[in-house]
Amino acid sequence: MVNPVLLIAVPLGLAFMVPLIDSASRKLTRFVPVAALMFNLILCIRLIPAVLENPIVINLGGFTPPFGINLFVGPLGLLFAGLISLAGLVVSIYSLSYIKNGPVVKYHMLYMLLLTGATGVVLTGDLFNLFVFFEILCISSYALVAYHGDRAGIESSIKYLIQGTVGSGLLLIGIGFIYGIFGTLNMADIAMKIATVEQSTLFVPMILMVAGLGVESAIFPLNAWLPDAHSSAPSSISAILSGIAIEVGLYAVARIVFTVFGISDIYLFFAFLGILTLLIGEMCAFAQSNIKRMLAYSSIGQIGLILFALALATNNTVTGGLFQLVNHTISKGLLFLSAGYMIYRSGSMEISSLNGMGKRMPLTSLAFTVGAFSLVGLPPFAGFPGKFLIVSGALLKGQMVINILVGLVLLSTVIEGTYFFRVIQALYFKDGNGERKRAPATAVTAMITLMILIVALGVYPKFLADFLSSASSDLLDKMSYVGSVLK
Amino acid sequence: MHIIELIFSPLLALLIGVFFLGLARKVMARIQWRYGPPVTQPLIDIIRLLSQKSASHGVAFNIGLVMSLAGSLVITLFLPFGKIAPMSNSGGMLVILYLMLIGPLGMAISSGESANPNASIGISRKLLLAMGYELPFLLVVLALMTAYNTTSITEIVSLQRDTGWSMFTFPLVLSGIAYLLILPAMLGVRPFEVVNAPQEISSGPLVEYGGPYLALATLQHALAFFIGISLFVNLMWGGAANPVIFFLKMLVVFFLGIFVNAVFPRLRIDQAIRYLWRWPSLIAFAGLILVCVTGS
Amino acid sequence: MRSVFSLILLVVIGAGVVFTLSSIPFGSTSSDVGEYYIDSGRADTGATNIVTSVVVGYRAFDTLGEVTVLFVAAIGLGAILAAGRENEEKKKAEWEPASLVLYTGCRFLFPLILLFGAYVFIHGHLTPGGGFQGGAIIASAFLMVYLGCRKKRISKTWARNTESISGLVFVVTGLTGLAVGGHYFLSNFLPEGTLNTLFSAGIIPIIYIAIGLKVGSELTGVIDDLIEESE
Amino acid sequence: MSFLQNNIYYIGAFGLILIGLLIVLVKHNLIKVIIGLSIMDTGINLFLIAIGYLRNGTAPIFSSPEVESVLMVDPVPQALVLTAIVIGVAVLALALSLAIRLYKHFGTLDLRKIKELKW
Amino acid sequence: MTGMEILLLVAFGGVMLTYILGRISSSLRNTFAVVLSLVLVVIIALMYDKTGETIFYRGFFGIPMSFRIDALSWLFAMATSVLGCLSVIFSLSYMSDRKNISFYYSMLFLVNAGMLGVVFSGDLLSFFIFWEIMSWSTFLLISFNRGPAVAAGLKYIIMSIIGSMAMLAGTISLYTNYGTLNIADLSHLTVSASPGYQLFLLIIFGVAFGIKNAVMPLHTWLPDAYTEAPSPFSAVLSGMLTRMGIYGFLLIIYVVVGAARFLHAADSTVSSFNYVLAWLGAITIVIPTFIAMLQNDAKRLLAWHGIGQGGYMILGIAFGTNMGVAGGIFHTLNHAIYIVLLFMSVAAIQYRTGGVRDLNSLGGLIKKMPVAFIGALLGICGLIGVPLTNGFVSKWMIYKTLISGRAPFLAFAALIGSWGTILSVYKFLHNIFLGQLPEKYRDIKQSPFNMKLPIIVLSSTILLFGILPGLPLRVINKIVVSFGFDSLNISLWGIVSESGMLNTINLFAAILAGLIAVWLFFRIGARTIPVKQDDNYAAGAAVPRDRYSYTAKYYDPLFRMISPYLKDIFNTFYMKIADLTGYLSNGIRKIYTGYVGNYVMYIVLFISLMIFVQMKWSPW
Repeated sequence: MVNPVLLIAVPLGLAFMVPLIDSASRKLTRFVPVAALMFNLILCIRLIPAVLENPIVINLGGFTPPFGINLFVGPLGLLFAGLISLAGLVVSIYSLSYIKNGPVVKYHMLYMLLLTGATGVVLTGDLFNLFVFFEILCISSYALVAYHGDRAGIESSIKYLIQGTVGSGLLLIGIGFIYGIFGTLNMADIAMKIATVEQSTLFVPMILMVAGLGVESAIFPLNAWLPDAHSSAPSSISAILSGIAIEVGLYAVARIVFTVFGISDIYLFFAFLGILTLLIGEMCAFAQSNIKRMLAYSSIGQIGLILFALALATNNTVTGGLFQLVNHTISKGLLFLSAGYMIYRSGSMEISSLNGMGKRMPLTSLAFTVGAFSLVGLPPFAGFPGKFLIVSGALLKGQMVINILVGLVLLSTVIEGTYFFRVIQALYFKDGNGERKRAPATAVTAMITLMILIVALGVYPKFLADFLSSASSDLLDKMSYVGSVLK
Repeated sequence: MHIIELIFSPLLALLIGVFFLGLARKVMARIQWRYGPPVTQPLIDIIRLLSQKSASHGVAFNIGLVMSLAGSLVITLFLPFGKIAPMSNSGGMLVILYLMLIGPLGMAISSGESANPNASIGISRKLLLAMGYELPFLLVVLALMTAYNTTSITEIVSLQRDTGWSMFTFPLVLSGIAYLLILPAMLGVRPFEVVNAPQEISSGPLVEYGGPYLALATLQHALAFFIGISLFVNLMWGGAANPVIFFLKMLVVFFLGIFVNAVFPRLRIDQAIRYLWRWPSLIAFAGLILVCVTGS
Repeated sequence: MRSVFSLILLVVIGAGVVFTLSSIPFGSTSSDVGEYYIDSGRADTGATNIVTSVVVGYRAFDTLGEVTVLFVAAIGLGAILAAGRENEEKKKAEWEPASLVLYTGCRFLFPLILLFGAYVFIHGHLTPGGGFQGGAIIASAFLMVYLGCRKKRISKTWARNTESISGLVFVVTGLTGLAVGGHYFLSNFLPEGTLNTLFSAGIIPIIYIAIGLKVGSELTGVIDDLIEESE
Repeated sequence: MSFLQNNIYYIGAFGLILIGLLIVLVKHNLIKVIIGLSIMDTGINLFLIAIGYLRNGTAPIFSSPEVESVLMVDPVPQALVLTAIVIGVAVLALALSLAIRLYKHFGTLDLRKIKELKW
Repeated sequence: MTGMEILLLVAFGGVMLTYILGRISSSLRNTFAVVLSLVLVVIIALMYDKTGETIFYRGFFGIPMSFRIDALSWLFAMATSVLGCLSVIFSLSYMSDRKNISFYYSMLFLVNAGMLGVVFSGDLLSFFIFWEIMSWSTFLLISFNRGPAVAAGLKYIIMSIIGSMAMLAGTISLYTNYGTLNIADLSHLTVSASPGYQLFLLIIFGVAFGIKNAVMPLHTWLPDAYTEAPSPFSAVLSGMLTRMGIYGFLLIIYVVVGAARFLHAADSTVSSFNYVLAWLGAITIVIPTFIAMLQNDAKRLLAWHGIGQGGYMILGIAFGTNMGVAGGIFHTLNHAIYIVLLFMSVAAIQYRTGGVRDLNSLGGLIKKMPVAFIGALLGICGLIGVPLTNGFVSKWMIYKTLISGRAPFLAFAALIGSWGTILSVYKFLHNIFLGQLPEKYRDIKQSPFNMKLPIIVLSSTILLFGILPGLPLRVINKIVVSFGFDSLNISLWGIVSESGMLNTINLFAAILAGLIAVWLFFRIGARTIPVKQDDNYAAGAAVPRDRYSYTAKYYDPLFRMISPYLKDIFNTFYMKIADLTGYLSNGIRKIYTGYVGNYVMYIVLFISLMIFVQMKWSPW
């Protein structure tokens, strides 16, 4: 059985080799990320059957868990690793033709390292190791946001860096506290020992860690960097940031809150925080005129919805949350990719400049429409099953306050529908000038794969639903996690 | 016997209608201290008009007028004239209400076709006036139907035989008064004559009618007159066992209408609507509430 | 107004921290993981410097991540500076040459610092210090040369190649550990040798040398980029 | 007095962290903010070391076989600090390069003036 | 593969095929479109009087999605497919000069397929899915001809999303409470539901279907949508699509909540819901009809009438007697027929006069387009409910229920609504067809054959159903029986009910005899000379030609009295809400001030707030 650690080691090795490959032949470097991610994707798919029985625990360096670092590859971890490699692959194919000027070699290295960091965060079972991979993810996204080197890119990158550094500082203080209290860094070990310590002392470390990770996962008060970063980064990067980076941040928050701490009476607070993020994200997106900024705010909204679903902590809602997460990665990625080429053709990011794009770039506009419909949750597309599961799970809980929150979720869908349909109308039903020119082949293949995925998920959600329910049970019940790591 | 009734009741209605027109002109003249034309004058006019040539404005001009007269004729089949009520079992009060709108609609279409500005203005006045008196009239009819809990007019007539004229039975008094107040408008007599008074814009819808068209129009007017009175008598004054008494009651109502016609000046169309929608409607509305409260 | 408000916030955070710290008495924490490392550190990894055994032995995966962070930072820095550079013209600033005393002083000290740096990361598993510290010393040597004699410049490709080769060495040793050793990534497949001798503690010195070279060349590259930018 | 004495390291560490945060919150100049961030980093590193410190313990190095291990300091925080320092350096380098580029674009380092991307 | 699955497959397959064929050649696509719609009509016709349910898909989390056919769904499906077919035939020439027509046809078939899906769905999940597909494809069609249509489309899609979200909440709450979404099972399970829950269900679904059927407070999207949509589609939209709301109401009140059993129980919540719904229906009849009078745009006038007539259907359905429900359903069918006819005649005129639909600038078209005139005449007679037209029979049934159900005030609202219809609809007919023919329309030609065909077909059905109402009533009677009411005493010529009956054959005979008699009487008069249109008597003054339009401000005396009361307050209210959200969202986005110090302040604030709360009250 292939060792999952290759998921991290191989892309890392390839990243280190890129300068050598580059000195050998200039053309080849563009295809290294595609190869690495293809390898990752195939490896993930091969691992699915093994992981479904029981999670794989890898002890690095041969030392048993509390003393060495271990990788925990459960259904949840594999879901995220698979999602990262899939989205990463599609976006790397897209950026073959999208990224032409500027230090291209460095772009591909940073891109691969960002995805490796994300895979690392998702698979690791050690708290400090999570921090290190989290740092790789953050630093490479700081650099990639500033890739264009224009005024907006540099400004948003410095703001993102300052907030990110404060966040990771807080995270490190939290880890310090945890180590001080429990003397160990292994998540399963801490999870086991959590009951020995009185709950009130655990509150400050948890808040510090959640705040640290929350900065990256765009929870409400901490997500001020996201609109600037996603709107001024190159579109392929904002697709990755929106599609993967914030989801991985949310995974880390969920893992910390559910598995490591597992204090169940704080979940309601996170539900409220999720709804707050959702409403603020949707309201801000409603008032935007810049297309990428609007998509960034809608990412904040969707993250709020996923956080709300995860915070309800029943198997049904968490499955719905994960389904919505997968749908968000795919359709938001598709939206950013199609928006990328539309902006490239129309010159400006204003929605008014996208008028008449339906005629000039029919396939890209179709991709945008499919992505928008799926994100709003219209039936034949992937968004509908996700929303259906979340709402049915939430109503199953039966509490009155949860029903009100569900009402707010549905209300925000209306707002979301409004601003997405406004853009679709601009694409198809407003006349714009400019000649008809299709997006290049690689971009079109990327968009078509995503579209097929969206429709497949929308029409037949069952094959993903079983995998997701095992992933949600992996997240929720602490005992099986601790048992399988410290057996 | 049923067939004979079917054929003769419209003719009878036409006859009485024309007689009423002639009588009206005779009584008006008498009130104004002059002799006035003989009672059979409208009949003579109709025969004269039929012989004159006249301009036609196209197919709809003809069909519209024919349709309106046919509609009015059909209504007479449904209205019980004393005991004679040929078709009242195949459609009740609702059918009559709806048949009553075929007349004005046909007239409107044909005069609309004549492309004469005065005709168009005339039709809008006619429809507005209809709208005016329709509101209280519907309230009255609904009060009646709810009070007697039936939509068939012959039942209303037969029920009135034992409970007395509905004008004077307790819950329907208000409706009776309201009906009285709107009767001149329904008959198109003086205070509400603005629609086809000759002095107004060359008699409104009838401006383009000459010869046979004018004949049909006068017949239609006569029939409308007859229907208005007979409906009032049936609903409010308990109809009659035999046609003769029914005719006498109609005469009384007719004289009432003519006296009102002789005395009042002509109201402008918005004054008419404002009048119709103020007091008669309030009374009719109160009547309906009264019926609902007491009846249920 | 703003400073007063932020002061209040920080005071509240301070209070929270103090409340939590009350459960972590200073100077007497008993971390069982720490004791285990001290007792069996030498036996498991063969290194006498227990910190090195933790850094490169037990938590070698962390260090791999650590090296990648530095690698990312170096490339990020290069990307940001390069992105801005080509869209404005190249002007060569004229620097007056350094004085003779400074020039010869630097030339004399340079090899000595390099030697000291090499010593530090080669004896990482015996004496305090290790790959990162040695690399920093090497970079300081280059910095001294830059400051001392202005025109000297290391070749760009050399720095980049050592960087990637040493990174590869690290990853490859990890992978061979996976293939050869007890089927674990970064496991110590070489014999530990006798304690306190140079060639002991299995793959730890190899990794630390690779790290030392990598960190040295990376930091030099960073310094080089920054200086090139400031011209 | 004994509270101050035996917790001086914690007070020192968190003093640095809070001062670093205060600088980031209050100061407008980008360089000062970056300095604030690095102060916060050093504070965190000091805090991590303080966590692992044993009263008058020695460095965990067995330079000669007979050094007994009873008074050795916990090695794990030191490994963490090693990594934390390197991360601090990496972020610092990146921040400074961004500062250079920022000055080239905006002509100023006053963050109050660098507010083009808002709302 | 039961008939329904084949039907849905053909319908949805047709959508793709039309688009592809459209790419190849337009004539191929046109023939294919007509053939496809005819095939649909035939398939549905073959499924007459079949009931049954087949599960066709379990892929959605294992929830069985099934098709169900019974009398109700057959009737609606038949009406949808026939009207769809007629509008396709009609739009062959109407849309021939437009751009991207294949998109129009594929969307038309998508809407048609969506409606068939909605009507045949056997469980609430597939009902919702087809409902959504129908809604957003309508959105694409409404905003099809750009310009102001975009704003109308946006307003439509916002309100329809609100409706869908309400329905989604209702569907899922049913799923969570009862574990199944199958309509047949639900109707047994919901009987045991608490009155409060039943009321909640009725209100939630009532909002969703109320928006679609434009019941008074939720109607504001309809006037813009009908006027801005391409005319053949606004015919389909007004005819069948909006009446899916009625289908929904029927489904919810009589099938899911199964009200027929205990409708008139004293305390049951359903009867209070129906009572409120009836009053809403009454208001929906009166106010929109009088607003229609004020309109100067032909399609907008018809749109307001669409809302008004919707009120009759709601009134019929909400009044839970067998006659009432039958009247409501029959009126839905009749309304579909004559509103489509009216929209088609307006479209025919638009086609010839180059898109003019302003009532004040048309006139005298009867000579140039007699077929359109006949269609319009019969359409408005149906709309008014002139005896011998289908509208009359269904209105008569609704009045009968209201009066015998002792609700005179509702009957009053309905009757006054009819009179308001007469005035506004006559204005519509007069301003377009009668009166002076303007100079510029001197030489316009007849409408082409494929526009005349649907108009003739629909006009004849109006008369056919008016004279022989037994044909449709037999099917409707089956529906009423399937709801649990006792069946009506229907015969070919009308209805016998305890308080008065309707015999349309006698009525027809009487009117025919009357017509012939008067025609003969007229013929014996002197010959009449046809004369040109401007040769008419003006008391000496010359009738000015083409210089002023005497159709403007047609009912001015009445307008001055009632127009202050007829401003659409709901529309202004919703617009205010929209501005409010815009203003609020503009305020909220100011949180992100741009200054990085504030952003770090938010992080520190978040942490200190949490710590403060924890230290003070320690809720955890």
